[in-house]
Amino acid sequence: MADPMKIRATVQGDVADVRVLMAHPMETGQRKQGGKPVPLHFIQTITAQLNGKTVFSADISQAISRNPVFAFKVKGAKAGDKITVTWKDNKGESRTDETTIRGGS
Amino acid sequence: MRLGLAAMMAAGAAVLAACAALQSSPRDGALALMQRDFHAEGIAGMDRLKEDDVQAACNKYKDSPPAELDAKLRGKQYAGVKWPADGKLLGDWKAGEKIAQNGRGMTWRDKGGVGGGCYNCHQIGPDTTSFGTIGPSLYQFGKLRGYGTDIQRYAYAKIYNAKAYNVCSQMPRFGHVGALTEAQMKDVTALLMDPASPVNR
Amino acid sequence: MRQALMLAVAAAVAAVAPWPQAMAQTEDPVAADFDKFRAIMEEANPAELFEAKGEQLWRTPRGPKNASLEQCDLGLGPGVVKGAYAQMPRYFADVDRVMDAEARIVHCMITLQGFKREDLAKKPFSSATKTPDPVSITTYVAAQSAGMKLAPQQTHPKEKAAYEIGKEIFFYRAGAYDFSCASCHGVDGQRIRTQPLPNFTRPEQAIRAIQGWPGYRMTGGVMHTLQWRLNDCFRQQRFPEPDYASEMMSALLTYLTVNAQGQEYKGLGIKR
Amino acid sequence: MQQSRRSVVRAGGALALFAALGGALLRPGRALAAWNKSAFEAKSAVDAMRALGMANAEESKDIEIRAPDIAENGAVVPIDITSNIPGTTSISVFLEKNPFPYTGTFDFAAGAMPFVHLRAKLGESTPVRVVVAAVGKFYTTAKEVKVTIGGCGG
Repeated sequence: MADPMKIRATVQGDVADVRVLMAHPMETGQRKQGGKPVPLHFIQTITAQLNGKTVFSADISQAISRNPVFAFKVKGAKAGDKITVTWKDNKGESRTDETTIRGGS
Repeated sequence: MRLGLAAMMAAGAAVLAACAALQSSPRDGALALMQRDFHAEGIAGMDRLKEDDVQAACNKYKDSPPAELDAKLRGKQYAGVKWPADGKLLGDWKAGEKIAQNGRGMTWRDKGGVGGGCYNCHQIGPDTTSFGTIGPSLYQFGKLRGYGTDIQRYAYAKIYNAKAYNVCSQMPRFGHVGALTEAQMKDVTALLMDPASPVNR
Repeated sequence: MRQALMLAVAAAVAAVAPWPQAMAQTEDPVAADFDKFRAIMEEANPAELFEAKGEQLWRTPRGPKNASLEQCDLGLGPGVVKGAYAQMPRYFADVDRVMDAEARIVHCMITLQGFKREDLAKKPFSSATKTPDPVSITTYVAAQSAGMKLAPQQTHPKEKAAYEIGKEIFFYRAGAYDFSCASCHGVDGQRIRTQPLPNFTRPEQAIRAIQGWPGYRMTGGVMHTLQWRLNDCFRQQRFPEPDYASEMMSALLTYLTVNAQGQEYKGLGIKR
Repeated sequence: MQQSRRSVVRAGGALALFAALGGALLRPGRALAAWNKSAFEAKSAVDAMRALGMANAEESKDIEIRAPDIAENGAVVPIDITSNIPGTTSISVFLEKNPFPYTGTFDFAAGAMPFVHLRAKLGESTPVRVVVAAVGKFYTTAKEVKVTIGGCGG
């Protein structure tokens, strides 16, 4: 099973700054290991929800770096709100993690 | 059984090293530890940890040996330079540029005669901005010094064995250790000395 | 625009002065830009994924003895992780030698959990598909010293001896290319290709040997510790290969860390 | 500064409006909302943009791309994109010199601001082209990122 994501969400005013780290090899299909090509293996879609409502989604290619990092901003969020992130890859594997928005300093 | 013996020997060496580390000079301690805690890997054998006369002098005198020793060592290094049998010192500057760009050579998984890694330390051609500053700029090498045979010989010998001119130079001895072949050294000499080379444009 | 200007200036300098030594001394705008974007990336560093994994490995009973590492003494008492990394390498009486963090973690995995040294030393560095457990655990331990001042111990005679021996190793020229560590890291203001080379003999620059490790390396997208960093330096120094987590490595790490004494350790980094 | 903040606020307002109108309008050119295989497999940015229905994008100065002029390592190039175009619903990225230039589309809804930070692999020096979808129209700009040879360090 895929390793958990790390999601950090902090709110300043009413804007939440969300940063997501994903553990994924993002194989381009071009790399070789022991003389054999490593098959294409990459995250294709990402969805992020604020309290169950989709705010941010993405379709991506294998050109996103290994162990992907994304950041986005959501207006109208407050400390204690829930952020849920899901990714799915081209092999049908997926992972969902969530975090609670923390108040900014 | 054999493993047991090896383990005993290793333990013995460890005790020796530990004693050396505590009782003798830091240098002796370092030598004993390095002898014990390095292992041969790929083309890099344990013999590489042994100092030759040049390395020993530079280590002992912190890169500035006494004048007499310095001159003696330089002379010996210069005498070891093997000149091309056909008497020609300039090869193909285009091939030389490729050798200068290539930083591989003499590490664990390398094969001999791969690259010179010249750009790691030197500015050379005008088109490469990704160059190091450990050595001086070689841009316009021939243009500034002239294209005569004496300068050609200087360039070739310096690549072959930089220690022939400066005993504790940080530059490797490419010919002396067989990191570059004769043909490759001619090509790099051409990169610096051919009037048509971009270095001298 | 700024780039173009810099190139023009560089060209002009090169045209007038055949030996533009001065260039090495000036602040390199490309390097400054690298630092800026690296700092941006460190705000969300994939290294944190390995830190999380390392914490789990630290707490979970594992190995032939089915024990966790929570009784591992990193120098501040069994199980104390916070601040331990910033105070290593240090002398450990139970082994009667100086150990750096990773060497100590490997020691704990052997003594507490029953893992075998040869297994841990077989493939000690991360690949694209596998991150060895000691790497993740060292990442976790190091992260718990973020923001602290480096205070490697120098009270025990063996700690002092390790520093002196490490210094000898640092300056020892040998191998196919006559290099020592100091060939690249003993002079101010030099760079290899575009990469700046800090002078580790100076306290304010020596921190750059320690800072950012363990680090997430962009090349290959893998997690590496100082053990890997020194191993790869020796490879490029054209030396044979150093033994993983050996006393020799601890001695060299002692020299480097003591030189950086008192500097703040900022935690996990992102490396080229 | 002031103005760009105001336009962001306005963009937020427009977003809410479009959210009320329904999802289909939010994804002009991506109405089917499936991972667009033909766009992702296109070998040129132009072909990919055509497959996404974005070929007619017009140049805009209201899109900010923050990325290094020279990347320290092509394997991980950080890119920040902010759209100051009111009603922005998505940001698409094309790395023109990559074997498969189309790198992704980021959709914003229900209060998400038109900003994204991502990290991408650049095979060589390339223009980073961005296409913004806003109120049924497409806008574009690009920034060049150079990839060079580094040293051994780290």
